[in-house]
Amino acid sequence: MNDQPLWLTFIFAFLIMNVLLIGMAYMTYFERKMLGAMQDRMGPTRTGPKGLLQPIADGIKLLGKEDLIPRAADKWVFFFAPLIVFVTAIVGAAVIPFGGTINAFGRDLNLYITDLNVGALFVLAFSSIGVYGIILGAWASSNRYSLLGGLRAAAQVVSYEIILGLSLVGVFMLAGSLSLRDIMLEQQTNLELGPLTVKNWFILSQPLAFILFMIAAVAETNRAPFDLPEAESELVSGFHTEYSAFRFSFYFLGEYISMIVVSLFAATLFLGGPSGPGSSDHWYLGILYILIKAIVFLFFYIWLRATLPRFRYDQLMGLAWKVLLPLVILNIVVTAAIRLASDGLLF
Amino acid sequence: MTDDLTTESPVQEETPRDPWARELFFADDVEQHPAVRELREQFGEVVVDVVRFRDETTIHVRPEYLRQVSDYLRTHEQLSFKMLIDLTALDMLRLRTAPRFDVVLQLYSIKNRVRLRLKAGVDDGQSVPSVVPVWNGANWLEREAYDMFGIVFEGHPNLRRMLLPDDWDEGFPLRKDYPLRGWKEYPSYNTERTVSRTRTRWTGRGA
Amino acid sequence: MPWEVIIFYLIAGVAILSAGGVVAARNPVHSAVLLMVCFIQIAAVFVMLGAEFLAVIQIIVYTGAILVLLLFVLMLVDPEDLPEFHTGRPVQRAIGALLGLILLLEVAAAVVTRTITGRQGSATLENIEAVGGNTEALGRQIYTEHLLAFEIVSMVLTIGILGAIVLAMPERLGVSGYRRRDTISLGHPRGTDLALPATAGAPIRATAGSKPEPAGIGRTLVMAGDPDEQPVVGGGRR
Amino acid sequence: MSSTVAQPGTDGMPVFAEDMPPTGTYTISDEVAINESERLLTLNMGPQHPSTHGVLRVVLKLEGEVILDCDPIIGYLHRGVEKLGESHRYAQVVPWTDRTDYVAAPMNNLGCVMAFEKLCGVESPERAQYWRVIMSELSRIASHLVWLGTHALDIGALSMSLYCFRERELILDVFEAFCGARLTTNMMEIGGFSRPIPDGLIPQIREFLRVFPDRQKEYDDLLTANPIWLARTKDVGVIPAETAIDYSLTGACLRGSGVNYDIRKAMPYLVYDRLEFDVPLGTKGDVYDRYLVRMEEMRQAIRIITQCVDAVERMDTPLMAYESEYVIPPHKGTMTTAEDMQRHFVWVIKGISPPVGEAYAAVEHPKGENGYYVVSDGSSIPYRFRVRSPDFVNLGVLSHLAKGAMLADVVALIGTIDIVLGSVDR
Repeated sequence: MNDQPLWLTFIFAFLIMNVLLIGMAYMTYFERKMLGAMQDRMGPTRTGPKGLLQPIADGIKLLGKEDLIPRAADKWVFFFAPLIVFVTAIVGAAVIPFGGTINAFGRDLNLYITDLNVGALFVLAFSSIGVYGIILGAWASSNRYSLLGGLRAAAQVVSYEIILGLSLVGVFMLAGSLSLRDIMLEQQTNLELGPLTVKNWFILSQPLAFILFMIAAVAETNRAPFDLPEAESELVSGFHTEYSAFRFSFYFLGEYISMIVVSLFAATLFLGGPSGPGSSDHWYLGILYILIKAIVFLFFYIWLRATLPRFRYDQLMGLAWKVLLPLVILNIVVTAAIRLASDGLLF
Repeated sequence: MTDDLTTESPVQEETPRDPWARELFFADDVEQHPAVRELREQFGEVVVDVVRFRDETTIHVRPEYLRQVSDYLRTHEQLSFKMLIDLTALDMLRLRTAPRFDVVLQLYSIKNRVRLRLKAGVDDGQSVPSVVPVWNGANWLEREAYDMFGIVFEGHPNLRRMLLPDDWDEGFPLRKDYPLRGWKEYPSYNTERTVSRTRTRWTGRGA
Repeated sequence: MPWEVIIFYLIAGVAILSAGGVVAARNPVHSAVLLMVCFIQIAAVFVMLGAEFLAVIQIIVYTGAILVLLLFVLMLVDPEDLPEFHTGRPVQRAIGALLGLILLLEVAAAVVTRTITGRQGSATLENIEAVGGNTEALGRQIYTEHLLAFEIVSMVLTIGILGAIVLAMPERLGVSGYRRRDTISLGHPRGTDLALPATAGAPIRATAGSKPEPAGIGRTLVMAGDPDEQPVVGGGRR
Repeated sequence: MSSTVAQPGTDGMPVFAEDMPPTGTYTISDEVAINESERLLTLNMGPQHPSTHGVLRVVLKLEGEVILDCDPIIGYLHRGVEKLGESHRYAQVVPWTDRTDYVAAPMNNLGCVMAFEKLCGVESPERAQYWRVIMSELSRIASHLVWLGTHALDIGALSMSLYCFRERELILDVFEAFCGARLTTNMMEIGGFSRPIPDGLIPQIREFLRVFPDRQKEYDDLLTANPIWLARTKDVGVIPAETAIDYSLTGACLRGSGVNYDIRKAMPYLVYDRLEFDVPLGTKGDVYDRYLVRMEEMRQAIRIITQCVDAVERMDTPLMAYESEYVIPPHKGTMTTAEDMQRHFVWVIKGISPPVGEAYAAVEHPKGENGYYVVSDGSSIPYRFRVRSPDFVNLGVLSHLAKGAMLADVVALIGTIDIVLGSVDR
């Protein structure tokens, strides 16, 4: 870790933000193409070669639409709520490390925006603020479908945040740090398993935590089968029923960017981040690896959406509190015991 | 099912055959129909008329006894017309002088696998006892009959418009004196050209 | 003036303004939103003091959980049904102001005495650096010196949760169950008795000839070939 | 029970609207007033709502997510098919029935035509009956596919709807080859079929019969053992057998509860008594049972079609009962001989005049018993044309089922009753 001038960090942050926005646009394209492939149809084909310009056309269309505000809406909160979702989703990417410190252009560059010593918790904290955008937007719309969606979102996010946070405790114990960079570096060490030498990816030592994390992450980002706040068959569009034009697009952006950030986060925590063959020598390979890992997670999201029906509200809460919470606590206890035993402190 | 048929001892001596045999429901002589026989025995004067047409039996009953007759047919051990298939009405305006309407019930016996039609003539302004206490399924059907014909079913829990709007004030559309296009003059659309008749440049035809 | 001081005053100013707004806002949801802003400002102050862990915990616990639950309740409340806080009740307002003033004075007194005496606790910068950082120092303090207090607090919270469940349970089963039974449907013929949740149906027994075949998960379908086969006995009401 | 306060309308001769007394007054029973004082959330679901299958409107009273009261309101698609049927000649009425349940139009045609045939005393030839069975069973599969797709979509299984519509397309292709239309087929005629069967039709149907069972296995794989699907459907919307009979349910809603009533077996029409098939009956009566029953009905339909296609393949008997006076004369000579042309012309212009009487014919529609009750006064226009649509009657049980369920269950319940609003509102 080196201290680099602030302007370099700003440039890197600017780059990351733009990559995220473009990545989000093409995430929608990827999703539609993938869903199309899974459902025996083509997906977008008309706009540009193979429909590649479709996300841009969608964006322009959303900007050009009329911005409707319900008469009974609470105007300030209504304006303000989508921004919360959008901003908090993007801020989470600030602590994701895309690699270590590299030497390029004649100076030392950090491939991360900042290295907070509580980076993992930082991501969780901002995703928990993000739910305000949903709740407040739902309330401000003064629509009953929105209100029900907001209530569902509040209960769901509060419940699944616990699972999300606790499933990471095992990882923190093994890494001995809350900093994402330290966790990433820890996973680049080798693990000797008899004749086998593997990278110390935490998915190997924490498989249960990984599964729980993925379930909670899908719920936290309000995606199928946990997309109850916006369940279109019951609540029309849930919390964003009354939103249109670019206010709606902020929700849309926020949802997809938080998916990307969570995927990057999961790749960093459990799949070694940029680690992979040759990544220690070539930093660009590392970036490639972390992106591929994130895309695998994103594909998983889409796959779930194409396959599974939706949970009912009580089943969702039951799953969180009755199934996942005991499992996650079990995971913590077992990890702690093993950690203590390996340090010789237990017996 | 078959046990019932065999163990049942014959009630009437003069008919050696089983009185509940399925053929009797389709017999040419409609008086042999078990439901007709039982109703005549039980209710006497209530049965106004019995008609048989195209293998279908229709029993006309007096309207004030409609609920009792229905309940009897439903709870009868052997007849067991447990299902109300359909309830509707007929406006007999052009076919007879009085009464104006017929309430028509299509019943079905799961046990005997036969249908039966019950009819009760009502005049306009007269009400019929609702059969909702007998079959819950009659709820919506009676509401529809009220909506379409204006027949009031006495004792219906929720008699209001069903298919037509709640504030419909033009009467009852399935009555024979109701014209096909309704009483009111509605603005007719697409009769006047809203676009000028100038030929368009592209097609050469009038717009 | 150094940048840090400017930023601090900015954050502190916003925090105080939003805290004032919490009290002044007429709509409870607006109050909650301003409280959220205030919490985030306080978290930012923590970050400036080098206590990142506290800042993040402040956000996760207070902003992300407690305030969300508060909002959850507020959203369901019609603002017009709330008691009016802004008018009347001069005694209460006076007492409230007095209590607030006393609290403020207490905090001021603590700060002032600490500044005058110049005494410092054990959590100096050097000590924290020696342990390895704020987070580690906090962890060590909690899990070694104050372990008993920590455990007692967690027990109290657990009891609180249990108490909440116990308080909520009878409501759920008793009153709302009673209510559910008592409502009458517009579309429902005879209301109360049939509005009860459907109980087990008529006994279904397969008569001879039909073939119950396993279908789905834990279910069988009776494949009836004969129309006279009637697995269901009874039917109708009463 | 509160007494009714609704007033009957005026009688006699035409009166204009302003003279009419106010009708349609609400009969709100006293108990309903409770709901006003309760602090409940009233949610108006529909008529524009993604999962009310058209324009059904359901007014829900919610306490949190639990439904305390449910009031289905229909009529947004009411086109007065019964009134229209009373103002057209017999042969002209048949196309109106397409527009009632438009996802299984051949079945509606069949019921209507059977009622007319019963009234006239016409019987269609054997070969036509076989073809009618084939077409009605195909439309049963098509209807169940639409049901499965939309029901699964309501519960959140996104891909199912696309898979189901993919297979439905094959059936619609068969319809198109058979009669030229895909949705509003107007397929059946009084007395049989007047047009010849196209050459390639039987291979096309055989291809469908070959493909479909494998495709149905895919649906099974996606849903039948899916834990979320089970959680959403098992023990939801339980209808005990007694309640099902009490509410006059028919079709899969009745058979899912275990009552053995299938018109094809109970009162066989067409050639169903010669065909071998089973009627699946559920044991619990919940949403999952009805799902299983309908899935099994599709398999049985495949079985029936296979038998019929085998039987009809070598058959070369006529398709139309031309000997009857109620049947449209053959097209064959209309272009060449004056006599044939006149006969055809007169039949088309004058229509048929069945004997005075009434007839009720019902078919086992995919959604239940689709009955047609026709009264003739001897003229060429039906005196009364009553459509007993199955989903209208089945929908009556919704408010009973929805009580105490959760909001998400309502869409499952609407889906499991299997409604098409064109048929509910008529």
